[in-house]
Amino acid sequence: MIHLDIQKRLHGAKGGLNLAIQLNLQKGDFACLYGASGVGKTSTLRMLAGLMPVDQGEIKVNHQIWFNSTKKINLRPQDRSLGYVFQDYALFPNMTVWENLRFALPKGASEQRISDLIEMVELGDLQGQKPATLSGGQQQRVALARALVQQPPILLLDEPFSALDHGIRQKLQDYLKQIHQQFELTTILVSHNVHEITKLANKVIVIVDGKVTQTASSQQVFTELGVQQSLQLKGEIIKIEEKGNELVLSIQIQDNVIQKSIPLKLKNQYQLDQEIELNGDFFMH
Amino acid sequence: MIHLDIQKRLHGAKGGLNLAIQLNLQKGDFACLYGASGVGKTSTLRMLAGLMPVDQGEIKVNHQIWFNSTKKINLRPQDRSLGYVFQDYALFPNMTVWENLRFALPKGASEQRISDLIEMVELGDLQGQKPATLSGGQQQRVALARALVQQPPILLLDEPFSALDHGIRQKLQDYLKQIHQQFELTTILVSHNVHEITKLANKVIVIVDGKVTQTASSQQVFTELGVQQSLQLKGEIIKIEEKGNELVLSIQIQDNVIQKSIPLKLKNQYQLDQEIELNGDFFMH
Amino acid sequence: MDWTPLVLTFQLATITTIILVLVALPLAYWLVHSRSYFKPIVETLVSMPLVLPPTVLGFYFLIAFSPNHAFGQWLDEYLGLRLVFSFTGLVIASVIYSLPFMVQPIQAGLAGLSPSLREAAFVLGKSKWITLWKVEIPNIKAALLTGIVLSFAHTIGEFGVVLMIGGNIPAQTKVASIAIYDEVEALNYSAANSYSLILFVITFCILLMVYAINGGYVKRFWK
Amino acid sequence: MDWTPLVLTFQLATITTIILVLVALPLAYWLVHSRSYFKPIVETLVSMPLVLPPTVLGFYFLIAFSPNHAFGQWLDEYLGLRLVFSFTGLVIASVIYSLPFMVQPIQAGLAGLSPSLREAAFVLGKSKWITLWKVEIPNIKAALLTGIVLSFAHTIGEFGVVLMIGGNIPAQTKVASIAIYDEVEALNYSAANSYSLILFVITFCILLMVYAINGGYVKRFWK
Amino acid sequence: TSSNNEKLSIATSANMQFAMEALVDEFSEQTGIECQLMLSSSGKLTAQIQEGAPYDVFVSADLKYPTTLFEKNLCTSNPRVYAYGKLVLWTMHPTLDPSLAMITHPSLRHLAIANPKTAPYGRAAMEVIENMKIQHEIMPKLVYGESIAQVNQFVYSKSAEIGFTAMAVVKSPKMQEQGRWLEVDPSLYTPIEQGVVVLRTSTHLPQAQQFADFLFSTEAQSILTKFGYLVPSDN
Ligand SMILES: Nc1ncnc2c1ncn2[C@@H]1O[C@H](COP(=O)(O)OP(=O)(O)OP(=O)(O)O)[C@@H](O)[C@H]1O
Ligand SMILES: Nc1ncnc2c1ncn2[C@@H]1O[C@H](COP(=O)(O)OP(=O)(O)OP(=O)(O)O)[C@@H](O)[C@H]1O
Ligand SMILES: [Mg+2]
Ligand SMILES: [Mg+2]
Repeated sequence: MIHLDIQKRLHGAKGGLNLAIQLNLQKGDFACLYGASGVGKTSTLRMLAGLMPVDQGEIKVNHQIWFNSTKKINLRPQDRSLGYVFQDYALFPNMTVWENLRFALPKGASEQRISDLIEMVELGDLQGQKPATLSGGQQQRVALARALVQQPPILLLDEPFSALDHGIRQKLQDYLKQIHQQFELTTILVSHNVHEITKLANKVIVIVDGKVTQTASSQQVFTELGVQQSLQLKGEIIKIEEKGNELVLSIQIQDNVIQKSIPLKLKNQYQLDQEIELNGDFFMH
Repeated sequence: MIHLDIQKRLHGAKGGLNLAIQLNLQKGDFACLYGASGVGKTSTLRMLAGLMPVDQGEIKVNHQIWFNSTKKINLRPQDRSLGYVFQDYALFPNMTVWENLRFALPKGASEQRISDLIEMVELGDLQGQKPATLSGGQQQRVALARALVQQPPILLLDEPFSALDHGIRQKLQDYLKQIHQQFELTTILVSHNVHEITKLANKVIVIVDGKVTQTASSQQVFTELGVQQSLQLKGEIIKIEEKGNELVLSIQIQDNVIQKSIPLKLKNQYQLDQEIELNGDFFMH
Repeated sequence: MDWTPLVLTFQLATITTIILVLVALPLAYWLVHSRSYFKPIVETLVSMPLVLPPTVLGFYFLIAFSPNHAFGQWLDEYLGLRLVFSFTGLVIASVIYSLPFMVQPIQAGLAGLSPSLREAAFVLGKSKWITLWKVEIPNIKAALLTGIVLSFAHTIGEFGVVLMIGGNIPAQTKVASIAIYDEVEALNYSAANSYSLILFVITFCILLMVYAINGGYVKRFWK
Repeated sequence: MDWTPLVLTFQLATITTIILVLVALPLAYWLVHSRSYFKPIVETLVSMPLVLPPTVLGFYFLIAFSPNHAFGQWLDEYLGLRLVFSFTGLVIASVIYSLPFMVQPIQAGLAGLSPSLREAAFVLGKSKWITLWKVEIPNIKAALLTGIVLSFAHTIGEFGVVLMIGGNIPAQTKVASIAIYDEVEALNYSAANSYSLILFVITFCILLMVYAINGGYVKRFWK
Repeated sequence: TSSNNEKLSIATSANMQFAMEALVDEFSEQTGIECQLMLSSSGKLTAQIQEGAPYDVFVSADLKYPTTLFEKNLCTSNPRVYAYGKLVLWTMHPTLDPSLAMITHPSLRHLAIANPKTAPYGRAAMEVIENMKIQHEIMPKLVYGESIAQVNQFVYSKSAEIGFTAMAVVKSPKMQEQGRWLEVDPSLYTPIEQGVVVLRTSTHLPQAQQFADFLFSTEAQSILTKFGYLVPSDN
């Protein structure tokens, strides 16, 4: 669905940087651009969105040519219908949270969608605030919600969860995963978080020094990079305590003891010495 | 060294937010503010730095009163000598990277310090660039370097590594830890990354709904929160391969097999079936 | 005291300012985004009406607009417009003369905006015009206000061009500035003073209101 | 052709503009950061010189500066300053008259800056002045340029105030705009035209250079 | 500068410029006294003189302004009338033949006169209109110049088809061959008296007085006549 083969000359930390990126994504792909800081991830998204001039090459989406340097075709950003979460958010300072989302709403669409999104990103009572008085993470969530208002077929997400705490990050990752599948979106995510990538992406594109060095599943990529993304570990319950209306389990994994709180009503699912499976979500914050 | 007891009324996601923070830090402390997005971490740093008006309370540093609402004392930010990495970087757009750091240099100090810092944050060839053309992570590194130029006794770091990849993040964490000890700094870090906190901070201050609910070591805090910060796992080497000038170890941990590349020259330290200790650094990216 | 000149003055200033906003916005927008080699030339030309003494500029207008010269004749024959000695002529002359006061602040304001705002709006599929209208203009309110106040005040005090092209016709082109000038020339200082004072007070009130609302002082007061 | 009026004009415009920058910067700074109730009043007052016809304003200056009245007498006796019919007087009058053209764009520019720039400089221990000078001003270059160009051009074309307070004394207060006026009065339209043309061309070149350098066109050309 | 202070400063109405230049040349030749002209409108010059402008002689195109100055005790003596202005009807339109009858013709859209409130030629033109009892027809056509100079610009640019101006204008070297003009019957308006005063604050009182007296010499009066003024001896 997305075929991209572009070249661009940029400044790099070790002199000039020749960005030369090839991407081939299918409809429904959830791809992740993975690479060191300054390697050209944001620039790639910006060129795909038509915000940065491309030196040379071609961008084709759904058999439509968006950009071609020899044929001198260059679609305006307005005509490339995609959702984009900017790394620096780029919220409109003159509009409240609600208005920022309202501005993105296509004609005729119901405002219910806005309320739902505001609820989802947990900004209910802040919807009347201007971005300037929001916290960093709150601004990031507005940026995400705004990009989703149009329900675009292609989503570009530039480190959309970097300023969020574990709880809301998990929740929004789950939501993103769900709408990605539900609406069969094609999504490109930039992230430095291996766990996040493993959870969300079916394709990881590794960029080194401006070139794509590897395109594979996250499992494969991270294994080769020597990065373990999601351990499936077994532990043993060695203590069960009641604290208020919570149940605190102490679990031993090898020499480590960790504690986990669960709702009291799940009490009868756990017992001492029981073996229990713990996945990465559990360990990593 | 830092005694802070302040109150401030803010907007919260569930109506008004009454921020009421007490902090007591000793010289040499490396404290971390930990809490969900929008809980008041940045606001606390801003009030400590004198950038946000405090409603009520007192801030005392080194027996000097910086702020006292009843005595109507309020030191200007200029007189509070501290280094601050802003969550939104706040670089000077009119100055190059080098000039941003030069601006921070105290009179009479050697410019060598600037070159060293630029080297440390790996921005050598970009020092003549204006911030607008830097990548997100590059901007963040400039912000960190700029805050360190003055070698201030107190460091306020608002998610200073959030936009960085694993490699440079590790390196800068190590560097930060080193100068923190070397110059006996007092540092307050805001971070959502449990691993980072565990590695750096000796005190974690948990903020919930604008109030400090817990102050303890990271080990204690995260155990109680049910967050495992740094597993110490044992695995077994099941395969050793040579790839170019690297050695690739396949290691089994319970049912998981992970791979890790190490320099070839360490070859004789590893052998098949050897038990090997793996710490958190290894798992988390 | 004859109030017609005052009424005429505020009519002229208001109409001129409105037209200026409409003309200056697209012009300033072009100046900000163009990479053309003509750009500095147009930028310079916009400021040039300021450089000539108003009476001289007025004289050139007079010649250009006069039905006996090519342009004025064309206007007269094809559009039925006689710009000399008419209110319409005053408006056009004032617009040209005050153009730099509106264009330049708006241009500076637009140039100072972060490009990411435009980009974000474009990605959301918004046209340049909607982006300008809904995103860019609301974020350069201070600059726009500067342009409006400068143009408005300048049109009120403007005198040389207006006198030349308007012909000082009562109830048609005799604005307050000319009335005051007449009184000063006639050594009628007390009459000039009262005119000036009234002009001053009314304008002061208008601008004070604008600034107070803009600065949020009115809101603060009612709170 | 007598060149003295032209030289005098550019001297006057340059000196006036320099003084205006020095006066307007602190004033604009105060206007941006003050929360005082006087602020909208001062803002309004700054624009007010525009509202009065230049000759009338000149007339008030004449009276204020004249040694026959209290203020002028005080200036004369205690400072030995005679402002009427002198170049110094022209400069002072021009500064006051062009004040809004400098103050308002700078104010709008400063107001549009992100507060985090100031904050970052403050945290680095920099005083308000250093912050203004090294951080804020370099980031409002477009607005500052607007102020400079408007004031400069306006002082060149300014005429009413100058004629009234300067008294048309050759080589002292007879600036180009007045020389042109003289020629027009003398029905010497061709001489007036040549004066205007020269004034126009010189100013055009100056401004074109300013805009071309500012827009990076010169750099582009040499590259 | 010092050279300016040595010269005799003569403040004069801008529309007197040509005649004054010729007069000053003649005067300098006769006496060796150098002069410089300060041109402005009579109203502005009067305001400036009241505030201490460094002028020696004020040669007005009117009597009202010198009289005001005299009443404020700023002159050495009563204003003296050195000439009378003559009113003419002037047009640049090649097809128009200026006459008092034609100004009411409907095809004529604009008639320029100087501001009657401030300019003596404007007041005289108004008197002509009133004496002919054509105010009602003519009022809607009137456009007012700030001074005679502006009337000239209106006529010269053909913005106004015709206008009342001074004979000195149409006889000036620049306008001699331009357009056509008609002298207005002097009985239709009160004479336009032009007065001269020597200013009390003058630093060159003897020379100033000498210049004022010179205006009444035969040489001066013939120059004035040549430039289109009526001189007192003609009466
Ligand atoms: N100037 C302000 N006026 C009123 N409320 C504000 C202001 N600045 C921030 N807030 C609100 O105060 C709360 C705390 O903001 P703060 O920036 O301190 O959060 P934070 O803990 O740093 O969050 P994050 O992790 O998302 O950066 C938020 O709900 C925010 O909307
Ligand atoms: N407009 C520009 N002109 C020239 N060079 C640029 C421009 N914008 C960015 N660069 C440079 O291009 C390189 C890639 O930048 P980019 O923003 O794409 O990096 P990134 O991969 O997104 O990094 P990060 O993870 O730090 O956000 C960087 O070295 C940057 O300095
Ligand atoms: Mg990036
Ligand atoms: Mg924050």
